[in-house]
Amino acid sequence: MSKHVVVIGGGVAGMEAAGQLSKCGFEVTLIEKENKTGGNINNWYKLFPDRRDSSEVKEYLDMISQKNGIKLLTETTIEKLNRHCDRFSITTDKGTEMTADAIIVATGFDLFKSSRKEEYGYGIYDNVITSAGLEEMFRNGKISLTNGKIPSAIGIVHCVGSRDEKVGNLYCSKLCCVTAVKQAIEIKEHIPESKVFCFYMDMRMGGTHYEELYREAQEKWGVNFIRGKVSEAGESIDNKLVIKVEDTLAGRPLKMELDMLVLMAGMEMSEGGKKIARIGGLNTGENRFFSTSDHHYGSNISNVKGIFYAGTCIGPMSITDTISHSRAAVSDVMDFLRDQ
Amino acid sequence: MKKMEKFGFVISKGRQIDYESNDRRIAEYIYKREPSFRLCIECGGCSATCTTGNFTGFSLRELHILIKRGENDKARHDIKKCMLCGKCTLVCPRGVNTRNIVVLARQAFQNYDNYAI
Amino acid sequence: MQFDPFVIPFNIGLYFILFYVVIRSVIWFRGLSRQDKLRLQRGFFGIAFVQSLKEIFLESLIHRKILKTNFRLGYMHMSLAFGWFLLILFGTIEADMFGAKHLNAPYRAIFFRFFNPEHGRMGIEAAYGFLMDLILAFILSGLLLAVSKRFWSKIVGMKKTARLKVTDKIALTSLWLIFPSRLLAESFTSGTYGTGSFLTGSLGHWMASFLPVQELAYPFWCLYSLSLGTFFILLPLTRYMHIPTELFLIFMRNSGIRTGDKAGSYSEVETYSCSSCGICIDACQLNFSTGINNVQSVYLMKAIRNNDNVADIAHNCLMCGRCDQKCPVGIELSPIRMIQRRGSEAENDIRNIYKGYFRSIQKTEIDKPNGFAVYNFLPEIKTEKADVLFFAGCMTHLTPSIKKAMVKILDASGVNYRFIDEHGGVCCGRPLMLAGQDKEARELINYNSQMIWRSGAHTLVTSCPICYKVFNESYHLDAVVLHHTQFIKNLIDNGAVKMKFLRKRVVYHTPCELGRGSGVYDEPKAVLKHVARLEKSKFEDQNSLCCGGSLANMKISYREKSRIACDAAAELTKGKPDILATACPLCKKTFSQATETRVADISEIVAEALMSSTTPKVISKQFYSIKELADIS
Amino acid sequence: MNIEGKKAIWNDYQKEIADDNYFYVRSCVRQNFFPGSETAFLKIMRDELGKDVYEHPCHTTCTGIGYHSDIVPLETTMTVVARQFALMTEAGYKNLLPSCITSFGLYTEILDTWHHFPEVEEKIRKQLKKATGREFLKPENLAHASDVFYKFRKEIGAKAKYRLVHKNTGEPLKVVDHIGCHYAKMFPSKGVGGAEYPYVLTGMIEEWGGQIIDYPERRHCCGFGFRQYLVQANRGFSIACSKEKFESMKPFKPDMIITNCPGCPMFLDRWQYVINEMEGKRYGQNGEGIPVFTYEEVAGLVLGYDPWDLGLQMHQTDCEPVLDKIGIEYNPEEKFSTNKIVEDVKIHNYVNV
Repeated sequence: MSKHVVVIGGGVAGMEAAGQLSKCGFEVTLIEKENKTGGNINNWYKLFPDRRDSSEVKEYLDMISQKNGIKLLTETTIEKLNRHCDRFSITTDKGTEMTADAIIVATGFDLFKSSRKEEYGYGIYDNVITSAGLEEMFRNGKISLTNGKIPSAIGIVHCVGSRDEKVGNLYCSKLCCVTAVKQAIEIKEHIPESKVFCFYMDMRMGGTHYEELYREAQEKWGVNFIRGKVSEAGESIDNKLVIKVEDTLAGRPLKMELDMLVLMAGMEMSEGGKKIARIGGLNTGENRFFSTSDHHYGSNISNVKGIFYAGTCIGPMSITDTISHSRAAVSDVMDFLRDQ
Repeated sequence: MKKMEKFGFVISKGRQIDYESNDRRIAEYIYKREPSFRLCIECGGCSATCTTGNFTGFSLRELHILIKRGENDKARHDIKKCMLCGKCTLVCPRGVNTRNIVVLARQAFQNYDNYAI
Repeated sequence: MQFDPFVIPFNIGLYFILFYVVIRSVIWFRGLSRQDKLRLQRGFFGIAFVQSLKEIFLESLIHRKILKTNFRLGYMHMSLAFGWFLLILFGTIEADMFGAKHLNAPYRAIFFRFFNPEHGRMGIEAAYGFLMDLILAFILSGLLLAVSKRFWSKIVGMKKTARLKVTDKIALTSLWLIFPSRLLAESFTSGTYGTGSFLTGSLGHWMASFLPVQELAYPFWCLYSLSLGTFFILLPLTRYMHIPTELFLIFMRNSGIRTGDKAGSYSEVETYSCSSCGICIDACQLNFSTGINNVQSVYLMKAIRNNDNVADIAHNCLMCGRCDQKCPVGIELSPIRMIQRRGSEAENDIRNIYKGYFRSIQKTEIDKPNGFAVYNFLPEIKTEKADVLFFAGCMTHLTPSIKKAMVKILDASGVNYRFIDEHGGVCCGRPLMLAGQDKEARELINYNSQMIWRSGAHTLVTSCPICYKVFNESYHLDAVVLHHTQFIKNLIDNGAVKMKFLRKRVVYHTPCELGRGSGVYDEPKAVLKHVARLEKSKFEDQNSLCCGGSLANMKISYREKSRIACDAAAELTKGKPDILATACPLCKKTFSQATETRVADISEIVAEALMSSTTPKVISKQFYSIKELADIS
Repeated sequence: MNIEGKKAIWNDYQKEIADDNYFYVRSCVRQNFFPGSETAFLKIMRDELGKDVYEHPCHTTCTGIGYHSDIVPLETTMTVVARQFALMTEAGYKNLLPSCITSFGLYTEILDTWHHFPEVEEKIRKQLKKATGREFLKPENLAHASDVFYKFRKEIGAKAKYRLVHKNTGEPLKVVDHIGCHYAKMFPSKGVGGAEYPYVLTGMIEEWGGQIIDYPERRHCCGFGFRQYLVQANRGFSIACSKEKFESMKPFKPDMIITNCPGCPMFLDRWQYVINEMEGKRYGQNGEGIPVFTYEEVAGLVLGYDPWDLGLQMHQTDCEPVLDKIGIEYNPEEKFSTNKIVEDVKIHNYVNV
């Protein structure tokens, strides 16, 4: 009888892990809380750095995860998770019970709730949107203000909910910078005559082709980069957003009127992940993501024998890194089950 | 007026850069003729190697940002100090044509004064 | 028959152009400075006149220089110029010999066949007719090349052909029409009368077999006259003005007149002498490495002639001087460009009067009253005495290995020297000059000059050819200015330092400012030969390439500069040398990014070869101060 | 603007405010700046709302001004504050009610510090004991006086004689609220509505018929900034701060400004006069200034108190435009009459802003 592995979370990491496990001959159950798989990738229209359509990656993930041998449970969450002599017994919210030889936790991330940064006025001022909201506009092919007009000055605020002690997130979400640059370019593609300003603390363009994208944004698209954290947003009499920021490189405070403000929401431990941590007795770190057994060579291994991590449930990661990390998790699962 | 000053009342000029009311024509002039002006990431390499900066507080990096923000008064004064030696161009990690930017800025200020831009 | 109305266009054209050229030369002469006028007068009665005639024959007619660089292009120019000259010369003789009377009006020589249709049936007449046909055939062969060049420039071996303006096109069309219409007119006449030689005769005879040649002859004679007339009238507006102007240029140059740093008659004459041959385009690295092909000297000349805005063209140049070397007319292209740089920011006060036939000379103010530089922040000059000063230059500070090497060499030489910009100095001023900002440069020159004067040094050594050129040309110093390669050469000659021979194959890149810019070619090579095996490259001396890093060009991007550098480095390292040697910090820095081969300044190689055990000797002979030299003489 | 979004935030920032039995501590500077305000507060609390508000005759400054001007060390400040608590404890009260925003902020800060560092509290207790022999209990409830009016805004509204509406058009008056920086910027959870969109004054104004306007420089400091004003060399910066606010609110055509801090009404009021003197600029409509009120003054006005009893004659920017808009009855002749609160006012060539 083949061993049974449960993958919790049907996002990029979970789908990849499920697919790879199935390839290795395991019996796999993939549990997803939403009514469809994909997770956060469903909210993204085009992906950095090459601006390919996210559906292409989704297609690949569907292809590998929709197979015989992979049982998909959507709109399902886990209520109980117990370990009985080398096996796990799992109870879902629908009362289904199952046993598993190993578990891969792929609960992913939630986008930082931008309304928590009250000073930016998300949910209060019209036309303060998040990066995900802008993706939605891209998908619909139209960037417009709430009054239907086309914005001509757009500000992008980096590090919303990242590197911010005030919201309890000391870590860098790694991917907001490149997302901001990608979105700035896409805005310019949609509205070439618009002016786009990125307000950043540091430009962290560490991934492959990220820096090139940054350069392209400057050179080809004329995106303006202003080094300074936006301190507050207000609304002027003619409904424009007035932002205040220190232009740290000029060493002077700066005031600017914008039509639209896009908040680059950071990544946080998902609510689902927190729940699994609670019921499964899994350790989390100061950044509230799962903490792994070793930073360098144990990044898939949890404190509970038989439970493994895949993807952004351990910290911010790009899709590329997530997929690699999931494959690594599968390799750890194989090791673990072979030893048994 | 005098009365108020006797009380020690003055109204300080704000330090805030008011982006809307600032005049960025000098910057536009340079952007158009030297697109590499956009590539600056304000690393300060130019200011560090600068021959003039060796003698004064002249900073090409600061000059760039002031012009970009339309804070032209200080830039106008500072730019006179450049000797155009070109070290800044050689050290720039982003290939910004800094020398041309100085020349263009001088030109732009001259044209600006002649109401040509 | 002595006259026919169809010659009127030709006559008008001819007398117009003769009159115009006289007026124009008077204007030019009056525009010369007093010294230049004297030079010209002396030249007119001296050997310069004879030299000029020789040069006019060799260059304006035979086009010897173009022939040497590019045979097909040279042949094209020669066949048109020399052929036309022969046609006029022998036509006049023909008219004089065989015409109704001697000393004819020019039109009778040009349209000889029309007025003497029966001529050339036999004997000497036929032989002469053969000669005339031969000349015409010679011209037509060149014309054929010219027409093909216009449509396909590779046929004459050129990569790029100069672009034309509308009047140029009309003039060109009329020029092209001149000889074919003469051929046809003569052929039709010959066909009618059964005369003519191998070309016109045969063609006429053949066409007479199916065309009403008698009726056709007259219209073509009209066309011939009309095209000549049109060409002459348009001549002053077009590049063909170079035909008469070049004669003046050659004469002025042989009289010792040079371009200088302000626009004047001579630079005007030079500008009009450009025949738009396009050789400068082929020589230009911007063209063949980066594909920028609208800023070369030929376009600069044209823009100046047309009073276009020259600023963009004038500043988009590496000032490497390659085109100066290649120009077959010998125009001092770089000085003219510098004049434009100085003037291009000032208000354009050139006026184009009489629809372009006369153009007032461009006034360029060297003292631009813009006040856009103030160097009052420079520190007070400290006076420290020394015999020899070493001025590394701004660029050398970015190549510390050169600095280190020079300090080692200077220490070993035993001379009493002082490193004046060890902790950063003031720019030499040349970069400002290259940007056309001479007034600002003057401030820096004054500052540095004072510093050098006060030191009492007899020699100034610099590592940077850019500094070297400006120290030599624009500073008035008591000290002898040496580039470090010259200084090292002196050390070697005096035996002041001893070096071992490095078993390295070295190829030398002549920096533009040092070679073409200052004429220093031999010392660097001599030094290299002394310490290593110097290999030849395709681009030596005057023909050396530019590294692309030139401070002179602020218009091109970093990527374009590196393309030039990569191409140049690839050419120089074709023989896979161990070291690509140069004598300029900027060349070194530029090439280092462009090639895998080790790039080193000569000083570095010398420092490497230096044997430390030499006893320092105080060298003297090479370093007499100007004052001492005056005393000796 | 999305008002639902704001309401969500307001819901997140609700604080507990005691019902009755307050130990009132006064502000150092208000009695000089706008002496009618605290009097009006006590009168409304006692007479209109029937609350027990106790004032201890021995209470002192909290040292907030000295503390924020870097001349009183924190430990000293804490000990002085501890003595206030001791007075409250001795008087049998548990609900501390400061009149001053800076005091409120300071009390909050000290209580929070003690919460995180009990050893500091212990040390202060010892010091207080040693110096004065007093002992204290920490207040059970700490609310700023404006919090209390916010709590009873409906009660005050029910008794109101006037509403903050234009008497002719019935349109609500446009009111700018200015919250003292120390109210919630340090501890957002201690302010009604939080730091970014404080509700404390907005609630009152909306209850009493007015309309709050939101303008870009809403959060900006009034310019007091302690050292900005107290150090004469910095005073230009103080004015510049107020000016920035005026320039920003001007396009919204506000009818009045309401504040809850001792310094803010002072500077927003006086600097309008100074700016007018120096630059000839006025920010209200029809060449007038924008009248500035404390929340007690506004409460007094809606309750129908005589403006001169409230001390509105002490304002350098004339308050009459607002009185006229609401239709409040007043006698212009009595503005500077001596039988009113201000007993010895020489009538200068006063403010005409």
